[in-house]
Amino acid sequence: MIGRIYLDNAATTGTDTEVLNEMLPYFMESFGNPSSIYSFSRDNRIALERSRGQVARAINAEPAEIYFTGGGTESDNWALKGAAFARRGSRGHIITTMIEHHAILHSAEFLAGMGYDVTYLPVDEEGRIDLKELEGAFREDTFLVSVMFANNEIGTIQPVSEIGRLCKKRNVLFHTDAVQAVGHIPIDVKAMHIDMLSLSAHKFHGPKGVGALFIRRGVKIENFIHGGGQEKGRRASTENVPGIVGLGKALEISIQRIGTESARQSMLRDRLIKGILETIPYARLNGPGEDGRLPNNVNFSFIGVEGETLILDLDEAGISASTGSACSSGSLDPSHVLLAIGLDHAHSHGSLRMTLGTCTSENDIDYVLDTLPAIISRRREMSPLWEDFLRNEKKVTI
Amino acid sequence: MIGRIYLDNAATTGTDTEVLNEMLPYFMESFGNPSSIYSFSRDNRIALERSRGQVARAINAEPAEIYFTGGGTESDNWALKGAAFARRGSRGHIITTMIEHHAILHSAEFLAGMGYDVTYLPVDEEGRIDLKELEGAFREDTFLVSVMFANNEIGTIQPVSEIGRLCKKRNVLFHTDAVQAVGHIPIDVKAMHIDMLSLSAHKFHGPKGVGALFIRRGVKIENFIHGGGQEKGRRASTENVPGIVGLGKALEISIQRIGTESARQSMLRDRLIKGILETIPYARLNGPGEDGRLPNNVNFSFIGVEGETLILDLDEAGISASTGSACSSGSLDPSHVLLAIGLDHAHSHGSLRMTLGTCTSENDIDYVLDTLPAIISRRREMSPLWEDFLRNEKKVTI
Amino acid sequence: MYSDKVMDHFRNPRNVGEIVDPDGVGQVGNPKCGDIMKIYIKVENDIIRDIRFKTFGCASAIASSSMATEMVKGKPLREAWDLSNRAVAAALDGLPPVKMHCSLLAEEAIHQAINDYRERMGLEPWKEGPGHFAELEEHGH
Amino acid sequence: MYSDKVMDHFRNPRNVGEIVDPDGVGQVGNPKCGDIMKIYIKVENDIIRDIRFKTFGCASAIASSSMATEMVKGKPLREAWDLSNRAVAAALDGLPPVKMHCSLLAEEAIHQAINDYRERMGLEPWKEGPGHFAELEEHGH
Ligand SMILES: Cc1ncc(COP(=O)(O)O)c(C=O)c1O
Ligand SMILES: Cc1ncc(COP(=O)(O)O)c(C=O)c1O
Repeated sequence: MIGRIYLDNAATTGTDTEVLNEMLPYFMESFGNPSSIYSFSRDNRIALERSRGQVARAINAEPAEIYFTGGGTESDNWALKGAAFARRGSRGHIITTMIEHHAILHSAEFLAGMGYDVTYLPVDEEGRIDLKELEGAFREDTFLVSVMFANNEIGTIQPVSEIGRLCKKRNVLFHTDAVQAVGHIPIDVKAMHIDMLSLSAHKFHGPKGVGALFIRRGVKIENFIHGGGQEKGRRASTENVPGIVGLGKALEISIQRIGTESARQSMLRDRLIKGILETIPYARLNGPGEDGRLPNNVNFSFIGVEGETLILDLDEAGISASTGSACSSGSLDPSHVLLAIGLDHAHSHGSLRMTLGTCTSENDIDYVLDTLPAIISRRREMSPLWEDFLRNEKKVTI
Repeated sequence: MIGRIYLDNAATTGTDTEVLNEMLPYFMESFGNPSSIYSFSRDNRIALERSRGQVARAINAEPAEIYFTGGGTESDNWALKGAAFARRGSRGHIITTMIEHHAILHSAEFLAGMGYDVTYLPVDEEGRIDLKELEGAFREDTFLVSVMFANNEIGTIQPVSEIGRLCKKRNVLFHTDAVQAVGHIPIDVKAMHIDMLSLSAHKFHGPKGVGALFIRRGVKIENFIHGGGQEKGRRASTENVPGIVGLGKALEISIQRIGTESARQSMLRDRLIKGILETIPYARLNGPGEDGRLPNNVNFSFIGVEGETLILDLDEAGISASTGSACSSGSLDPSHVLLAIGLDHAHSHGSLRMTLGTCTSENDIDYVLDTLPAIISRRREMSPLWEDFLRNEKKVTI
Repeated sequence: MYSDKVMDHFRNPRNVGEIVDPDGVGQVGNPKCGDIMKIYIKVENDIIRDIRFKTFGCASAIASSSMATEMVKGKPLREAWDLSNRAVAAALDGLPPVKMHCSLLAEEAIHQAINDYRERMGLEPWKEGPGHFAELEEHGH
Repeated sequence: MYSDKVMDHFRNPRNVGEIVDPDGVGQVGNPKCGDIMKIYIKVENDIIRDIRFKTFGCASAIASSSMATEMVKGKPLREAWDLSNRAVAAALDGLPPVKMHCSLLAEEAIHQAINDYRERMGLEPWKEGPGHFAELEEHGH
């Protein structure tokens, strides 16, 4: 084993050295409040606007359409609740999907509790929504469609442009949670008719605790964090200047290398997928094959093996990976995403997500392929579920 | 002039070297998602809990009662909206004051727009609420009282213990925005019967973009940022580990020196106040005299001089100060706090806030006292308002 | 998250496997909960001479199975029956609150295996809850 | 936030002061808005020979006063009347959007001073808005 192999880049990433170096001056030297009018804060204001430009360029938006937040979750909350509360007295209807991140699902549930109607679109076995279903779900009072750009567990990329077109035709706001996509695959909010887009810095080697919401010019949503006049009066609180600077820089770097990195990671991803399918019997790939999948996402279910045991066994072998989504790892529920793509509970409990990153090498992949099969077979041998499964398989194949 | 004299510590402070050094390992080395179960994230989980302990000790709370947020504004929003939305269908009544920070005022206005009733208590000429008024404001359906611990503009400290006692007697939740008080003056949430308390790291030499809400055990409020299961399921989003580590460390350091620093700053504050009153005619001290005022706060109005011109003239002289609150400095409105303590518009537009910090020296104060009188008199000389004021004064005094 | 004891029993579980010709078998849990535990026992003179398990589940489920089997091996059936899930968790230096149900699974699986044995012997199965103490008392006197 | 030109005129305002025996005076604004501007003019042959101001207000109010007085000094009254707040702002290399009203104040103060002069002269005051152009045209031909 050569050091630790970190294959949980969808959970979080480390901050790039270059990014951290850009941030450092704003902690101690240039620490002024950007809202202050004295010259000491001028550098900070400039730094804020530079970052806004970097973010805007990355998704083909205008700088004035970028609002910094405290992370992807806040951006998601703002988009949903902001659109809902902008309607004041009248409730209305939101369309989203069954495989959204909890930041969307729990915000939607909160709104449902307040009297809004929510439709959760189902997905096919690869995790994609059906555009026909979306069309059928629109109602007179539908004011918002929120469909994630790419799924955090199984990497499925949604037909975002087509969704955007349908929403535009109906004059319905289209929000996309692009936390897993930004910096990893190309995004163009203009061409894709996106009205709002959430992103989070720590998913592309920026710092934790800072994100952004793109709000197309002219889109009126209620503020979410009320208070001072920061961010043109739309998002209050003293600006996290080092964090915002880090976000912009990290995104700029990611966009510079997006072509080479997505090609490189796709190649490693496919090597890992192929290797697992070849060496581990009854390995089930979750999410799409090569097409329409995030370049860095690999997700398998190994019938008979529970996810947490896998993570801990891999951890002992020096590999960091995850099962389900990171934030639900403390919970007992199987992944709602895996259930939505039609897995039974046995398979849902046995998922392994490995998400590659800029530091992942071919050697890392080979090491995983050397290590994983033995772990799976050892745990299967002590699993009554595997015993039952094999017995049934034999019955079926006889 | 010896370097820059920073007298805007109530707007924000720089991050301590010691604090930044504690944060650094969590950007690049120990960057794992604390919710992940592999060993790589263990250090992060420990660091989070250490910080929680540091914060709890600083205000005499239990670690389990501390929830990390994205800043003081978010904490304020959460407290108000969380308490309001926890009531589900039934609206109800909130009591707050006319001199709260906009984070409270605009959250209250948002709730008022949703059908909640809000009473804004007036304050006396020093900025203190009247406990009798508070008692009289309680209604059957009052569920929350939110009164700031100390005011950010004029430094007035409220009778928090007495407010706590009144709320406890009536079984009404008591929230206090202690963003300006934490780390500066002693706070004991148990002795003071505080149910919820907001704080923000960058006001005591911690990083920007991170804060906390103390929620007494047993207090049920609705979540504000919905999503993953972080912070025991009460505040979602991947934890900002470096920020949280910085918050805890900065607060620990502040509490260690709170006695000496508050004595030292009070002394400098009084020297500055006395010096201004002696050298500048018609200088009006806003907020209380020595007692019941934050150790670091000085606030004056100079009739005939507009605030922004003062800030810019002082800036040219190497002094960073502010007028009104930092976040409203882009706006044209006079300070709502100064109007609430009974100033006329002319005085409200001419306020100067100087807030001292751990780096403020006696030399700094002397330099300000050497510099300020000439600035005031030059601007007054070109002010038609000063001309009118003098004319009326003469009439009155004849 | 987990104690060293839990990790030790998870990584090197004791008594894993099957007994070819068991005197009693118990299986509890289902894929929906994410935990399945199967326990085989060999009984001689009302004493558990051998015990094996297979477990599908998280680390604490596996560690609880391992620890529970260690604790009842060589013990009289009535003592084994009395093994509480709290005792198993305590022997593991504690389990996270959300994982306490895993230790309960071990307790239940042992009960099932014992009652399976009793039924095969033509004996009345013991009852869950305080009820069974009465019978144990009788036996004891 | 402010251009160098604004800062220059704020720090070293031109034409500050009073005229002891003015031909016209204009004062606009009030403490409530946070801006008061007072302008004194000395007129010879319909030409502004001297102009002075006093301003209470923010940096852009002071800079606008300074720039506006520079721009109308030595100019015929009708040209001075035509000075728009946009021209003042442009000459200052722009003002922040929230501060544009400050330049309007300068325009208004000059208009008041001119009309104060005209009234003292027994002339019809000029009117705000496009209306006054008609009269100017008449003068022109
Ligand atoms: C798809 C998706 N949305 C939202 C989030 C929330 O982002 P954050 O944890 O930065 O708030 C995440 C990651 O946790 C995510 O993967
Ligand atoms: C009293 C008070 N409350 C709330 C806040 C908001 O804190 P933050 O800017 O960290 O969100 C501030 C400072 O800006 C404040 O002084």
